[in-house]
Amino acid sequence: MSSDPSPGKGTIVTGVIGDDVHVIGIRLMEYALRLNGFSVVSLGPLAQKKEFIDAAIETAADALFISSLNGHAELHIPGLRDACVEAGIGNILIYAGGQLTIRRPDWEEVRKRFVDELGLDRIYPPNVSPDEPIRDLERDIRARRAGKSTKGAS
Amino acid sequence: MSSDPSPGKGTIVTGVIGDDVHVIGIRLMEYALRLNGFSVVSLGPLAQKKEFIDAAIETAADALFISSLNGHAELHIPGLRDACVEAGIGNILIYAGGQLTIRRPDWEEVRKRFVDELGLDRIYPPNVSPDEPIRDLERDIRARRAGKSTKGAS
Amino acid sequence: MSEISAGRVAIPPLSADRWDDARFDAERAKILATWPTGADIDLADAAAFHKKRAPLTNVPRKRAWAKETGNVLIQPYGGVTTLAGQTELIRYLAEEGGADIVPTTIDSQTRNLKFAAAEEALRASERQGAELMNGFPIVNHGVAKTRQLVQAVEVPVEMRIGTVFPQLAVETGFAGGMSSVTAGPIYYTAHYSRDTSFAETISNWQYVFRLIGRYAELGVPIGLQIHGIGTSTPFPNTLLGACCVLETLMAAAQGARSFSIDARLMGNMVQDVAGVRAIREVAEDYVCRRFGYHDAMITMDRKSWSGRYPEDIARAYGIVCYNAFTGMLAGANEFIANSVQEGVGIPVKETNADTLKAIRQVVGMMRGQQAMLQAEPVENETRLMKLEMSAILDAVLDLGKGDPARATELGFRYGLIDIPFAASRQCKNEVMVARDAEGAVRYLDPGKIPVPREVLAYHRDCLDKREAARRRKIDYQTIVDDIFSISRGILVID
Amino acid sequence: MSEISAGRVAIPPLSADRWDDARFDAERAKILATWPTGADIDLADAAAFHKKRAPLTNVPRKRAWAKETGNVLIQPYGGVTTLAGQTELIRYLAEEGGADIVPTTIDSQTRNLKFAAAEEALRASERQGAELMNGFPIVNHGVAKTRQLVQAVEVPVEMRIGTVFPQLAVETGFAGGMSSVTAGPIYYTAHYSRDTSFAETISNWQYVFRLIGRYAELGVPIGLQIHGIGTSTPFPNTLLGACCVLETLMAAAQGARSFSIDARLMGNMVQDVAGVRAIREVAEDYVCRRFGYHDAMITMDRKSWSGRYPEDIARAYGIVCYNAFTGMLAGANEFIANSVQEGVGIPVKETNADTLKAIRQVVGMMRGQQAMLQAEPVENETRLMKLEMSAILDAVLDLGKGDPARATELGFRYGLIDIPFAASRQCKNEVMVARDAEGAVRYLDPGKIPVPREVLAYHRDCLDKREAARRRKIDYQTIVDDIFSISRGILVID
Ligand code: B12
Ligand code: B12
Repeated sequence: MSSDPSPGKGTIVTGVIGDDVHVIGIRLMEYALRLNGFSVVSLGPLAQKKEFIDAAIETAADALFISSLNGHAELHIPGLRDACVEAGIGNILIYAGGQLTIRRPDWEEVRKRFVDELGLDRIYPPNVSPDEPIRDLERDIRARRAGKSTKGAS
Repeated sequence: MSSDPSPGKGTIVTGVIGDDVHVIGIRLMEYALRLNGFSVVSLGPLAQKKEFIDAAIETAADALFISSLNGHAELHIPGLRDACVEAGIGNILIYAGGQLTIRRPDWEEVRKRFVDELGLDRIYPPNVSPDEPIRDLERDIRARRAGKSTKGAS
Repeated sequence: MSEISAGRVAIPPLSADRWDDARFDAERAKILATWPTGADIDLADAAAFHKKRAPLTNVPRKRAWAKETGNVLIQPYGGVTTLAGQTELIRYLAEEGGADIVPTTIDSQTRNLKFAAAEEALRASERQGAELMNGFPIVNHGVAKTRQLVQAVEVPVEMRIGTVFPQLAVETGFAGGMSSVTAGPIYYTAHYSRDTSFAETISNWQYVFRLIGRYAELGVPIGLQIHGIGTSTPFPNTLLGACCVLETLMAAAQGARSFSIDARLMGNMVQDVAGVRAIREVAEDYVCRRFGYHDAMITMDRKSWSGRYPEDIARAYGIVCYNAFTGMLAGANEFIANSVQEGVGIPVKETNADTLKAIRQVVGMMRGQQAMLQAEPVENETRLMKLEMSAILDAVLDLGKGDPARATELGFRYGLIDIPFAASRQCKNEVMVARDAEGAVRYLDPGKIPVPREVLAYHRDCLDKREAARRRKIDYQTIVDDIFSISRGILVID
Repeated sequence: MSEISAGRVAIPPLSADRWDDARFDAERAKILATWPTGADIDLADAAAFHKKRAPLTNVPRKRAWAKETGNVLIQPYGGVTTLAGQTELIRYLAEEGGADIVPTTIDSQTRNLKFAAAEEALRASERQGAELMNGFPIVNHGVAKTRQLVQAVEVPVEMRIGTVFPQLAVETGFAGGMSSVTAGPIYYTAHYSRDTSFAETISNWQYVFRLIGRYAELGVPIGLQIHGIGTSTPFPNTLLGACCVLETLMAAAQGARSFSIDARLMGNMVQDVAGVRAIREVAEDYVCRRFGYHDAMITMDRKSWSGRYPEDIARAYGIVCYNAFTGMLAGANEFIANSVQEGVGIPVKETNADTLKAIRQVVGMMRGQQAMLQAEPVENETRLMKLEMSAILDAVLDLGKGDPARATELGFRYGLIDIPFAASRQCKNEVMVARDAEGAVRYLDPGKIPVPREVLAYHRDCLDKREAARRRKIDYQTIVDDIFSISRGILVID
């Protein structure tokens, strides 16, 4: 677990969840986050729910960036929001990206499942370039700090 | 127009009908017919209805082998059976092969059109090997000579 | 006499000499009168129409541009009956398929001058909303509709017509804004006619070549794609090459100057690569030097296998990509692309466009890679790679005292073996690599890997060449680009 | 400590030495007890099961057969959750796709020893009739069901599992009749784990290698596909090669003898071809000679690009076919085939099978063509082709007194130019051609074409070689075969 100093723009805990080792995409994402002035706490592959939450509490993080490519997001992401609530960081931003399903159901269905039902803030399809989530993140953190909720977008 | 001597097994007029120049398939078919003891009267590509009929009368042919690949069979085959009837050889066997349609509708539809409606005896899909029509031909000629009609099969 | 001879005209004694204007004009009057739409054809007006359009909507200019810049062009086949259908088709091929030049294949009734029958089939198609013919009956559509078609896309249109009677169709095409046509007399006599003599076909095509000369005089370059000869069965490409030279010479004599010359895939790599190279050299020698057409522009297009295709589309992808591969090895300038539905029937536009994408992927991966044709680079690379592997193995086995398990653990611990982007914390992750200008992977920073000095120097040299070529350092963004480059279709994105 | 470490066992000091039986047996008892299905695993019974099956359902035997006969094998990827689903998948891949070896990819819960979670997901899949996991949870299925799976096809099954904890899954696979597994410790530590040490992974995989040794002692050969190392981004194949040697040495020490060694496509032809050749030579040198495993069988498999793929299937065909060409050029023995839906998600079986067909087409066209790697054959063929074209052109231009139009007409009239299977009566049709043993087109009978003596002698020689090789004259049936060969997927059908 490696962390950067400046928490000015925001601190983000990144990792690949569950039994997943696809690490390349999140490495590029981390690089882009740092380049944009964020502080990154990187868990790497095979990161468990508890590791995300512990790291977030320890670093007072603004957001979790969860990556999942291997098709098992459905086996590892349910319960994450509740666990955050239980741990007292229920309001933390949670973004997910990579390839959240096996095969490719309609994106709106995927969004419904992960955002509406499982309580994530935003999710992204596989071919997203890092700029888009970073723009959203800046906006969301600003809104949070100004006291507004953002859930449900993207 | 080149013709072979021995009419014993039967005499077949071959050609590619209408505005079509695809000659390779019918050349292989002719070769196989000769190999199997038939006498072949070859018209080659761009052969018109009248050429088929004239050649058939002149050589007292048992069958016409009409090839069409370029997708224009529908523009050239209608009326062929009637023209044969008019010319007094209404009973001649007519086989067609190659690629009788543009694109690939259901084969049963194609058969209905060319056999049931247009009065051909037999038609074959593009990937047919020469053996199959030759076997049918031997049977049909035998039946004809024995006085039976065969129309509608294959 | 068969019906298809209806349009024949008397033939003066055979010669390649340039037609005099009187002969051409007299002939022209007869040709334009063979079908009512001929009356709408006016040369001056046509030239003006061509000149109004953007330079790269012109086939010869596009081919010249590609040759200069090292771009490889891709052109599909395609022709349907109605204007609406053909417009939709070429737009789709250009926009979705990324075709560099779009085709308009003419139907075989038109090729055989059966304009009345074509008219009937065209009207029936329009009535039924179906495409009943095997191509676009351009004479029946006429000039105005052809211009509508041509203006629907921003890429140039080449007319594709295998016939011994090309005159009126080609007049309509050129007046309608098409700027190239497939030729010529040898191929079309041999494979698209039965009784027509060479003398007659040559005369009919000399008309077309002279028409191109007229356009040239008016400042409009018009191209030819030269077929030579060739069955759709295995045959020697030398016969095709020899006939291409003859056709090109006959066309040049009348004033044509832009030639895209065919070479065809037969299947044997050595022969197919040699074919493109040999035909190019012989054509340039005879046309530009021996016959003195110094200003003739010759490019080579590779036609795919033109015999029977499998009905299976997946297997057809194999053929199509194999053609792209050997064509690229040979340095072809353009691909004329049979679709992967060639063995099935006239392709649907989606599949036709997909075929172009597969070819584009191979072209993108091979652009700039020509070294394969020489044995030396492969031998050299093999030698360097063996040298490097032995150096790494000897170093780590040494560290592990000959035990490969200990060698592994210690090798990674000290970074003698290392890899970028590992998931594991057991890897140092100090090594950095990047592609060189030809896409070969080179060490940017070997970290602690004991890469022999000679190998490292060679790698550095290759990377320097890339940096010099693009005038930009290789940085993290370059590494990211190199990760995505294959999925984006170009091995080195610079 | 994270949940995935649950299955860890104590690790003796690291060494490549062969485990003694006591260590293996003690370890084995612990492994088999980690999940209930382990109780069904019995070595003697497993060996008997393997021996009852046909020889070519065994991976090492199939690879040896292919190497001897010059056949190139093709293996897809593929694993779904349920027995019914996986059975349908491998049957389809074997029967429709023509796969030579079929895969069973294991899911990532199993790879990380989360058998309880896997059980839940498996049961949910069976209940819902859906395939919810990213592979086949083999431990939960157990031996009996794995045997049902393996018996569903007549081709061998290779287990594909990227993990640092392979023991129980591999035990189940081998007892269930699978006869090869993808390995090993270096690759899987680097890319499939985060905190696991090399020492631990090596020990876990030594267990597998020793298990293979045990099977060997019982007369059952079991194979390994060796990955070495490599990210899924561009990296030097030399690193992969060096690590393959280390993994192979570690496996050989425990008694394994059949190795299919990876080389991966990076995109640059020279480097990719050199890669396969260099790795083969270095591996043979170290494994068979320096370390003395003379009886080890080494074959090379080419893995396709393993980084990001385009989502566009047509473009992915381009990558897949490009991999097949360069692999064939390099002399690969086997292709491990990412599907053209790699960039989309786990492929549907139809598309997976289609991918194999495209590769098979390229393999079929290139079989026996290796000459491309040397410059000389291409140079020679180019020279002969130029010679021939000049001879034809000079002869006909002479006949036509320098006029290309007259040259054309007279050339064909006298048969100095001629072509087989012309539609036109203007062509003499006296020339006959056939493919030689490598598929190059040669004159069987030049008719009256003035082919230079040197060229003709060379052609005759090439054809003689084909006749000698197949011990049969080239006749009309051969010409017919040569016409259909490409559409049937093999350039020379003999
Ligand atoms: C490389 C690769 C591997 C490598 C991974 C190496 C490593 N340690 O990283 C290896 C070989 C180890 C591997 C293994 C497996 N893989 Co894999 N793999 C791939 C592959 C080819 C490319 C992935 C990649 O690196 N992409 C490039 C990166 C840069 O893109 P990215 O990850 O999408 O990230 C971008 C964005 O998505 C975004 N992003 C990513 N995460 C996040 C998170 C947030 C919050 C945000 C905002 C954005 C974001 O940022 C990046 C910016 O560009 C894909 C197929 C493909 N896509 O082409 C399959 C694929 C992902 N793998 C797959 C599978 C099934 C597996 C295996 C189970 C079995 C197998 N096939 O071998 C194992 C699983 C092992 C495990 N325990 O997880 C499947 C997943 C199926 C599905 N979801 O439907 C795929 C799609 C292949 C397929 N078609 O079957 N794989
Ligand atoms: C070679 C070829 C050509 C050559 C023909 C050379 C020549 N003179 O013979 C050339 C280049 C000239 C050509 C031109 C055209 N072609 Co073309 N051509 C082909 C191609 C690639 C192969 C045909 C072939 O030779 N097959 C091999 C032979 C041995 O097989 P076969 O003909 O099917 O014959 C076998 C059986 O069918 C059977 N058989 C054949 N006839 C008969 C008759 C009877 C009675 C029986 C019992 C059996 C039988 O015997 C053979 C035994 O094995 C096909 C696509 C494909 N199939 O792969 C397109 C194809 C036939 N052509 C097509 C078209 C449209 C054209 C053109 C209009 C335009 C163009 N694309 O250039 C022009 C038409 C010119 C004209 N006026 O007709 C289309 C037809 C579309 C459709 N029907 O839906 C096809 C399918 C290509 C495509 N996918 O678009 N073509």
